[in-house]
Amino acid sequence: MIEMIELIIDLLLAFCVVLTAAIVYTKDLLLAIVLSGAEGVLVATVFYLLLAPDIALVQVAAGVGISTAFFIVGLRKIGRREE
Amino acid sequence: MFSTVGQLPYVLVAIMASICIYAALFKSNLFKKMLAIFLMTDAVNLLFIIQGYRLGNAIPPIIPPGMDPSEFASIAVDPLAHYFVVTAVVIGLAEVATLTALIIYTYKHYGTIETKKIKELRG
Amino acid sequence: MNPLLFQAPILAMLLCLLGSFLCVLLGMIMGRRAVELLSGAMTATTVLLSSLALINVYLLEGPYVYYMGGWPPPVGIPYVIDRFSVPLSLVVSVIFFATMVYSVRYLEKDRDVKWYYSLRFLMQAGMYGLLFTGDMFHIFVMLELMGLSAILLVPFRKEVKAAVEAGIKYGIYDILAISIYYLSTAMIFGMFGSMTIAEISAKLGGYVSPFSGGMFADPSALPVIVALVVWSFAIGAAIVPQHFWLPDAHSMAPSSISAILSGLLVQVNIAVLARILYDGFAAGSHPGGAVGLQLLVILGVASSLVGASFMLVQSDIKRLIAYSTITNLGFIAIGLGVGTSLGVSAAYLHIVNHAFVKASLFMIAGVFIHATGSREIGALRGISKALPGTSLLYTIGTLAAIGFPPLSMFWSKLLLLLSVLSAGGAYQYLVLPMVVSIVFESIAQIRLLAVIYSGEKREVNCHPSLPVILSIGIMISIIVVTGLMPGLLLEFGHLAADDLVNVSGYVDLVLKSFNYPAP
Amino acid sequence: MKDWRASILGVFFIVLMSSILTYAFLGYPGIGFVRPLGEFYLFNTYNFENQSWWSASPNAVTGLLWDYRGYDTLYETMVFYVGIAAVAMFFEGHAKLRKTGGMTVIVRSSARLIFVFIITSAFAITIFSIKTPGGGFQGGSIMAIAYIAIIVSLSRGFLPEMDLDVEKAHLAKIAGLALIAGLTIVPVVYSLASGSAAYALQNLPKAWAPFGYPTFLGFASLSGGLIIPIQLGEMIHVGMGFTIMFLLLTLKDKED
Repeated sequence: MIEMIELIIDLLLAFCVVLTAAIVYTKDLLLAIVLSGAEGVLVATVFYLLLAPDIALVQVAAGVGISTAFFIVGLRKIGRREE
Repeated sequence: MFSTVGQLPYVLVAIMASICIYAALFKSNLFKKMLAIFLMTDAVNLLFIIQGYRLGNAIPPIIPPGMDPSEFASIAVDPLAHYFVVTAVVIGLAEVATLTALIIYTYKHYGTIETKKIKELRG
Repeated sequence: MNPLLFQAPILAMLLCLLGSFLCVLLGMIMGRRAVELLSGAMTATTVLLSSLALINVYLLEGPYVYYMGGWPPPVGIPYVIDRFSVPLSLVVSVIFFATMVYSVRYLEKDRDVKWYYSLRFLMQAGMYGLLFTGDMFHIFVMLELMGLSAILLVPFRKEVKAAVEAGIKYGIYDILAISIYYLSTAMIFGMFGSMTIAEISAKLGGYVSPFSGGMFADPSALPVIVALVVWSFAIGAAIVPQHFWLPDAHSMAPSSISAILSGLLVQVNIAVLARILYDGFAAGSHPGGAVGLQLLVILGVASSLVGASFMLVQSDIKRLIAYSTITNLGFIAIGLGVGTSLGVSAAYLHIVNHAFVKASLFMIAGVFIHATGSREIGALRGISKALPGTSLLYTIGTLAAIGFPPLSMFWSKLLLLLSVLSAGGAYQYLVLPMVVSIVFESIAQIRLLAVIYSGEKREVNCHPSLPVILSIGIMISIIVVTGLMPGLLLEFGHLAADDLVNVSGYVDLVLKSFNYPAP
Repeated sequence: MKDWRASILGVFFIVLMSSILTYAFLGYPGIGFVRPLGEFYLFNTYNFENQSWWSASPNAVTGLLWDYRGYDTLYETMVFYVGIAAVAMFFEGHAKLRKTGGMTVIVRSSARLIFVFIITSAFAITIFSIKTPGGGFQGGSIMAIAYIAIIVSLSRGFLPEMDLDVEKAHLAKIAGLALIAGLTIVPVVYSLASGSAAYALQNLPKAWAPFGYPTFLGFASLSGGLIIPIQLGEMIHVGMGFTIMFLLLTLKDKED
């Protein structure tokens, strides 16, 4: 017997795996950063669904907001494309 | 194969962590390596939270006013796993800050962040 | 118990914590002299406090557990103050003090030293935490603290191209190693439901804790976790095949930092690995944990051979010393992996002796590089006539490194060979690769000595100042004195190995010494 | 040809690694099993019956953060400090903020309004963290977002008008850290002075260690001993830390 929440979480996690693979294989670093931000949002959703509001808050503020801003600031100083 | 279907999340997390370890070891771009290490922390965070979850009508680990502690202990999710994740997210940000600063300086000196092209030192 | 003696090791750690931000504050409002005075005074106090802890543990009260925040083990974080951790913490304090005295003059030309001293304090606090802690997750936090501050100190001279490259190389691999360790803590949490090292081994033996219950998964998966832990620490301790960052990082860092990295950081890594394997995964009795020891022996043999043969072809003095570190870590890994009490005590003594020897060699190499302006071995020709005192100190250090009797490393190398021979089985054939690498290492080191003593008298850029010579002198005299008292040395090693290998004693100390009923 | 071989190798590595990890997970209990140690924290964190074992915080995660496993969090804060030190060490010296005019009164005052609103919510998240989700790190991140929003939308020249530059941010950050470290050391000093048992970062009195911070600060809805002041210290540390990082990182590339 599978509960509904498990199904949703499995789907979200599978989507995370696909995103991770995309981040690793893309050649455009800016796209990789945007995708990693999207993955951060997905992870935060999983945290929220799994009843972890504290961590969802940390993840949204730090894991998505500040770290993405940090990556973009860093990327402005180095080349955008991977060779 | 699996004793319960409840183990499928573990498998997905294992695949995610493996992809990240592969990228951190074998990708040549330093920025990509850093992103992979950052995402690996996310994968392990998911592993912790999945292990701390409780099926059924669970509540977050904050005691509602007036609830009996023993009833709370039998329906809330695991706070210990949440604690580990909060700590690891902060640490992950510190890692990102350190590596970003170093990568920007590498680019300043060498004009590239491809490890194949940075060959001043030979391990 | 006297509260000062009881709190001494924790006070040393908290002093480092205070020092880390007071240095920055003083640097901003008063200037570098104040920073140097403050960090000198604080480092000297940590030496004092660590010696108090040593006296307490050896002569007065014996090992005890410090409950952080007042919480007993599975609930809070225990700090295990025993005969394995306390002598190593004294070694940490002494080497940090010596390099502190050394760096005042060594960094004279560098601007803005406040972050240097601040990060040094954090690295010291991380080492104390790693040595004392009895909690798997606390090890993760402390590895991160020690690792990140070391990564930043390697490219401290950020205008040097190669230093930044070494820093980023070291940074990526070290942080990856710590992330892998984090993965293994998540798996341990799932299997044991508790992060206390003592509870892990107790539960493997069938113990059911009043706080955290028994085991929640089949222990047949334990070898995977053990392999992950060994992998992550093998990167941190630069054991072959994950050694390639070490020669770069240790040779490009400022010499005062190389001394700490090579003398302490890798050794602390391997000491913590020993603690986890023996007291956590019960490597002596449980087949799952024993996998870790076999891995250690195989990697250790490869390490000693690879390190020693690369020493033969180096032309850079600091790289040569760095490869020697890889060789010696291989020896330590073999000693720990053999698994007998003799092997562990030999490895323990080798950790202590190698720390002093390698730190002093790097400090003297820094003096040579300042004097000649070059890192090439060829440029050292004739330096013994220009700097006779320093060269004499370097000679003593090198003789100790190759195990010349009666200097300190002779005894630990002898014990290592004896322990391998007495282990029996296939292990006794390990003596062959060990002897080969000792011979290779000796050839490389003696060739370097020959270069120093050959050639005509030459001009040098600068002569070392008194504090620099004094700090090196402290280290060399420790090497000589400990070498002359092998009996005392052996006693220390024996007791430390006892506390490490005796799992039931450790479990009793951590879990049973708290006698207040569970709620 | 070479790329093709590399990607086959990569897929092989990933499959191998993930099957090893999956093998380890086969024996684990499935999703949704709370371990007894977690139930211990849940049962005791706000249990008036047995005050030797409580943390006086209804939010069990906050209780774990600064009471049961406070020493971990203390050094986690120091790891974050190293992260700030990384940026400060590499990019300091370029940081000179100048006042730039040209801002209209409306822009300035509306920016101030939004700023005050965000800072207030950051304080709320921090102070009420023992009853609701939140904490010093979350509050600090939100506080930093207020400053970063100003940097991004209005330019850095606006910050001097808000009385903030890198030096002042460093001093404020150190003040936050000093608060945390001071609260950590007080029990140790108490133990040295009185001779009774007390441990570093001890929060509330226990049967085996009598030292403790006061539990109720004036009114009953706020409790938790040292948790609230220490969370405030962490909020200042984290907020100022992120602000320093972004100031230093964005300053350089405009002047190049």
